[in-house]
Amino acid sequence: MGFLLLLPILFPLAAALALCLRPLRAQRRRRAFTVAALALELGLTALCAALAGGTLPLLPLAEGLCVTFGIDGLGRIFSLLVAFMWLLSGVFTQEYMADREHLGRYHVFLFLTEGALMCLCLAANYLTLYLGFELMTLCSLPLALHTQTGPARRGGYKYLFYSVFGACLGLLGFYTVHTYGRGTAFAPGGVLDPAKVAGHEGFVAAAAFLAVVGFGAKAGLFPLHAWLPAAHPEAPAGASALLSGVITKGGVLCVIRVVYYQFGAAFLRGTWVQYAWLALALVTVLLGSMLAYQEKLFKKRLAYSTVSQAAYILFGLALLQPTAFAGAILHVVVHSAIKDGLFFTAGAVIEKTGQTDVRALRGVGRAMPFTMGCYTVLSLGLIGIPPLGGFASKWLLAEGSLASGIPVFGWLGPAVLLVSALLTAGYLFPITVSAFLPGADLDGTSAPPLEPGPWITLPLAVLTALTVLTGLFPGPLADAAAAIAAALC
Amino acid sequence: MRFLMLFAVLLPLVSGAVLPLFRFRRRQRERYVFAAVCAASLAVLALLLHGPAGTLRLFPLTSTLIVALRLDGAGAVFAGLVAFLWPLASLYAFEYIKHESGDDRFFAFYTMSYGVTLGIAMSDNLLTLYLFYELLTLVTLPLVMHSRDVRSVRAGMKYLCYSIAGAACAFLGLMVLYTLGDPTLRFVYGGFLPADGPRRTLVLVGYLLCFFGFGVKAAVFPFHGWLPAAGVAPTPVTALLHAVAVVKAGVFAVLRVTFYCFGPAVLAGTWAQHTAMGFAVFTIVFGSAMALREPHLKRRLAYSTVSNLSYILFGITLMTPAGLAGALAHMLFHGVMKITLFFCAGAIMYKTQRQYVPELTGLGRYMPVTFAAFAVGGAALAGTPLLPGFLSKWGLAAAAMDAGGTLPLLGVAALLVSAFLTAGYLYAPLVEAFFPPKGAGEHGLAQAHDPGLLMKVPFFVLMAAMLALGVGSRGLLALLARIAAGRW
Amino acid sequence: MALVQNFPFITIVFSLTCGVLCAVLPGRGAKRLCLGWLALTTAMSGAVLRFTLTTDGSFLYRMGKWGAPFGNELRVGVLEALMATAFSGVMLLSLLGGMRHIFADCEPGKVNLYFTMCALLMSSLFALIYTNDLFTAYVFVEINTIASCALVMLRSSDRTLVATTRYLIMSLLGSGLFLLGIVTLYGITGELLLESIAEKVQALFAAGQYSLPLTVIIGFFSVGLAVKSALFPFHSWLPDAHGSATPSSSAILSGLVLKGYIIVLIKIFYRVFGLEIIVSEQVSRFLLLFGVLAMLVGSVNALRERDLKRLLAYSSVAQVGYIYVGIGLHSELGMVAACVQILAHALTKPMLFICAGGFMDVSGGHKDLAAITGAGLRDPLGGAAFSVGALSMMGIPFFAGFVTKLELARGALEAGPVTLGITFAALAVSTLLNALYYIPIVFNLYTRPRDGAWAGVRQRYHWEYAAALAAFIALNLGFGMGSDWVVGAIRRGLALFGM
Amino acid sequence: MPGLVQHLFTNYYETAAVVLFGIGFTTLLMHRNLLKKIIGFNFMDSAIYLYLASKGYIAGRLAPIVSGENADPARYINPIPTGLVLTGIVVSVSVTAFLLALTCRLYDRFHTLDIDEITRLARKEQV
Repeated sequence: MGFLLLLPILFPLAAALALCLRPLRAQRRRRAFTVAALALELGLTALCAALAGGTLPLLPLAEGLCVTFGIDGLGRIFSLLVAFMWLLSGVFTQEYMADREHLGRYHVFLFLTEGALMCLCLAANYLTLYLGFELMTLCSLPLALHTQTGPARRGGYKYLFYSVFGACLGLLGFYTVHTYGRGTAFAPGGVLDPAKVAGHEGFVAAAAFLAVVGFGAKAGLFPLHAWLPAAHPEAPAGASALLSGVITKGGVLCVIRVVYYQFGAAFLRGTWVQYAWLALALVTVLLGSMLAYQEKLFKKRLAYSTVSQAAYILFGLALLQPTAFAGAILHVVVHSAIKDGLFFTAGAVIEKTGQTDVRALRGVGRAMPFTMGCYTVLSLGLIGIPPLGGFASKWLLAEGSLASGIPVFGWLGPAVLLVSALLTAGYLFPITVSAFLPGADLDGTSAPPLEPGPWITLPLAVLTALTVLTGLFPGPLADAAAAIAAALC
Repeated sequence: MRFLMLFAVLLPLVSGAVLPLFRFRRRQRERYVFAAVCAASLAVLALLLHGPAGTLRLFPLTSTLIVALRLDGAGAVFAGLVAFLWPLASLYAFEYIKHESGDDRFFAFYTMSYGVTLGIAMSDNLLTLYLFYELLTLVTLPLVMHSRDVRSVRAGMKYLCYSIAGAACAFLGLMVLYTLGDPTLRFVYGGFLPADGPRRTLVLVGYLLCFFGFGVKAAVFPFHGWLPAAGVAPTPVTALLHAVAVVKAGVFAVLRVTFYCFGPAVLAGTWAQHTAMGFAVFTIVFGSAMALREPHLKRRLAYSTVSNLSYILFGITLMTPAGLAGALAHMLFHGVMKITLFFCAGAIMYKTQRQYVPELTGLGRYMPVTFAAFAVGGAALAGTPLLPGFLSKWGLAAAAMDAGGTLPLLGVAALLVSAFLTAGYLYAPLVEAFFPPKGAGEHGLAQAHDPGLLMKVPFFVLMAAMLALGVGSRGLLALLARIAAGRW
Repeated sequence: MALVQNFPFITIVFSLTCGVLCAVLPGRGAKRLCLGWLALTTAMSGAVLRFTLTTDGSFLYRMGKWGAPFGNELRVGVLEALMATAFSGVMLLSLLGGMRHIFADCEPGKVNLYFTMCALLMSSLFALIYTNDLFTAYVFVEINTIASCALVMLRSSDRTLVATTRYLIMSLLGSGLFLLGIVTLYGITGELLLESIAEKVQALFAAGQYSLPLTVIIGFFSVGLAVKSALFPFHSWLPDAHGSATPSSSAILSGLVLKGYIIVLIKIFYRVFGLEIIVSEQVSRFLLLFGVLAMLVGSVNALRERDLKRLLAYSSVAQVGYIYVGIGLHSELGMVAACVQILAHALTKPMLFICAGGFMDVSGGHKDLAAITGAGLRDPLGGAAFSVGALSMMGIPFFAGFVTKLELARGALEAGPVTLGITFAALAVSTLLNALYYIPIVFNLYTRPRDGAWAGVRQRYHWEYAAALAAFIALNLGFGMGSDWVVGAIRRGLALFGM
Repeated sequence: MPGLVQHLFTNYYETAAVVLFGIGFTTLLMHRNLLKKIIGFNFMDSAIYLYLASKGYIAGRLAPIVSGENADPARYINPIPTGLVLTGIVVSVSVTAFLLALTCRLYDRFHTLDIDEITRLARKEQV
């Protein structure tokens, strides 16, 4: 059933092509087409996840270079996540961007980016992964650039160059694995050939580190995080949600693939690479939180939050420990849902009130009770209040950290996570407070109701529900992740 | 079959030389030139399909030095590349050159340089190569100086100065080979110098003379200055000669000297190899960095060429078959990619008179085909998978990693840095064109549109070629690997 | 003694006679006589060359039947015959090519004197080539000087007057030093025949006697002949003289006269002192050094020159430098290179001067570079010949200049690292400089003048001009492609010198 | 030192020749006046002829024109140096004549005998 793998990848491309050839100018028709196509894509992905197996060598480019697709547990989780989030974002966009310019272009690249991400999720070797990564950058760039304002263009350039630079570092990892490994197909436990590596351990380790840093750039890993707060907030909210919520996870997936399926956890465990990585991740966690705390622009604050939260995931991965790995995977899903939701709310609020500064949001809760209600639930989830989504994942991360037995980082990690959680509360919760409890001096009685329509509230509700559900029943997902982790660590 | 080589070399040479005698009108001249170019290309095609044909001895200069033609694997790669691109560039030139004067002279030399380039590709020995190499300088000089204004004359003199100085140095290296090696200078895979011969220092100095001498045309670092300056030539010239024929001739000559004259056995591991490779590695980064800070589009592309040529030189100086295979691949692919980019730059200049990157703002919507080609070419050059640039860079990097050692690894680092910079200097114009700042003035854009059919056809062909090469060059790469191992 | 063996003597003596006859004939008659005689000498020298090649040896010809040690002798070997053939052929072609200018430039009624001087010059060149004793050498050096000065002067203008004066004074200095060298050598050895001197000098050298005087003598010869052959730094007279004379004169002076002196120098070095002494006296170092400097200085000056003929003259300074570098390499290969360059330059430079004359015809008599713009289009044959000459000067394969470069580099590769480095660097730089001033000229020749000047002017070809240029082109290409034969002949000739 | 002086006086021909040559050579080189140059040139040549003539004569030998029973070359003086001197004189006379003729014409044209001045004038005229 190998060809099934191609469906989720090619279908969005076909949709994009169709939109290119026949731009749907009428809002209704475009809306129907987009939602139907994204839903169908979700269905195809589910079909693929359920039925497909094995690998599909598609394009042999050269000796030892073949574009190959395949699916495993990790691929299933990520591809479903992507398709699902895309559908929600697509729905959200229909109302949010109803009267913006260049909508046709936006949709074309929305589909293209989905295809690229699917390619990334279903990659079965390093080449395909790299291909997906590059395509993801190039296709999502127009989304980030969409508004074409000065800050958006600056952010877009930053995004482009950081991503390309990261990709170059990733490419070095590719060259290294190709030279010192038994091929570059993904295999749990890595493919390095000890006989070839012997004598070049230092170089290979350095290449692995650089690859982690490079792909980590996409997930906002310090020191290549600066693009994220510049680019994400400037995109339309639907795109920011995807950039922050999903595309950063593309970087995470690359890191997982490279570390666990190429270099191998065993090769890196206990080396300076692991420690440096841990250190970078923890620094990013703290840095992101603190920057978010002092940031006044709503969407930018969320972007810094993404820096911090994605670093949680990278921290979990860096521990090279099964429990932490499971926690990381769980956090991938949870953070995706929450950050998407948060950006949706931010988009809705900014769209309706025109305010971008968090200090201007006093009393918004009265005008948009449902939206801000969702916001409250989502931020509680991100802080990690049980029984919401963030709690379980952070718990697993902390547990794994303590169990890993890594000196210093083993206990420093949970401490940092705790501090960061407090900071998260510090930068998310005041918004809720001032939104619902603006204080006596604000006359909120005359505020007109600004609640957005169903195209916005529905995805928001779904995401909030998902946050609650993952918090209540983390079991299946955590078990699946643990099963994957067992083979890797 | 052997005489077909002579035919392919002589036909463009002669038909170019006699072109001014006919006093053609424009249409007639176009037909004439295109017929000559296509006939030569078909001859090359026939030769390629037929495979290696023996040596065709033309004139003996002395009892040992003989001007002779032979097509072997490496030559076939170069000849094939040139034969593919020349007809396309001619089509492009027909339209482009309409608004410049002196068409007869232009097309005469344009056609002649085709023959000379094929001569370089089909040289049987170093003397023949040297002869055609010198001729190439002479027949391309009028093309560089085509517009006759102060800038182009100065650029032409610069070009002449660099090229002749380079050829003079290369000649001295040739003499070292002549004296210490085989006085026939006939190319033999693996070289014809004894590995443990006398006067090693002289041999190595001779190699460096050849490397830098021929390297002048390949724009290796201290001798790159002429290439950006030569961008004042009409775009078909810049595109074809300064992205493909001339510069690749330099690279090809270095290849011949390294692998077919001195031989890796003599050079590998010596300070000469390290020096050559060091300069190549430096040029890779240097060229890209210069391209990034150059606002003039054609000069930016020229600096990009500087960088990319050194990719090839780097592959050659690795002195392993894998490195050579990578170099050959990049030679082919870079030719296709860079000519596309230059054609785009030319089309923009032709239609809008805009030459600087910041001036491209918003043009993407008005010239979609041009910028689509630019996008594909740019992505390919930046090394996006599924496009050809990725494959050749991969081949080079893999060869370097296999070779190991500090300098090759530095080279890999340089490749990566350069890839990053490439993305920087090629994507930036695209962003400018497609995503202009909001509210940017669009005056003067309304009449900008894609060029005519003659210029569009090359765009489509080249885009298709890039996509095809990107995904379907497995057989080609295997063939190049065979050639690089000396088995063709 | 075969009839052929008398030819060298006949060419010398009858050239003199021919000169005398020309003086009494009217212009046209003198021209016919001179040209006819030159054709005949070319054929005769060719016959001698054939003879020496087939017998593979050299022979002596005693003038006046006096035996050694008193007599005046001619010595004829492959090299001498080759040079004689080439020189008389080039002389013939140079005269043919510039014939129209000769008749235009000379004062009416004095044209026959021009041919007189040519005949005398030819006679002296033959003598310098064939001579086997210093006495003959001296006599004909002087004849050569006077004849060539007269050739410059016969184009009557102020400029040529001044140029001739300077030329003559420099030449006199040179011949004075040369004569001093002869005399001092005679004072030590008491001999004038080359072989006899050589024997004595070898003995003295072996015994370690008179080493300082010998060095001084070598210095006299070198400097004296260097002045006359315009080696840097004694070249200042040359651009004036060659630049202002009529094209044929410039061609002959640049192509042949300079070389005549160098041949004498080679003879003295080889046949009197022998390479060993020359090497041990470090003379070759100086020659190499000044040769290299000449290559560079000549070219740099040419690069700055805007007058075509003066530019060509400066180029001659550079080309003479090549010859001295070849000699300075002090090896057989170096000497071969020097001889090759003598021939190659003799075939190339006269052609360029004749072309310059042709360009002046179609550019209103002007010879500065700006004025000759487009001259190649108005005079296609001249343009073609000039292009061939320029390519040859750059050393492109197929052309004569390439052979020089090839042989010179081969010679250099046998030398020590320092010499090798200097020679290689000089070769590279000089090639570049040559290209830098010749290629723009060629380019200029084929550029249509912007102001439409000389539109409609075409060269009115006379068979003499056309034939001369065609022959020059053919010879240049022939030399470039058939260099094996020439180099082989030179090598055999040098072997006969007693290498 | 006394030995050197003695040498100089013994070979008085040679000494005189060297002194004369020096005078002539410097005059030819240093003076700008054409006439003085010509005189210097004649000095120089004369010095050489003097030297050569003194060298060419071997005391006690026969002149080569004497023929008869003493035909052994070893008893003759080599006639070539003498011939050389004679030729040289002829040459120098003709060259002097040539130079004088040139000088006349230059003087007619430029009204000066200073060679540098003449060169300057000629160049100026050209421009």
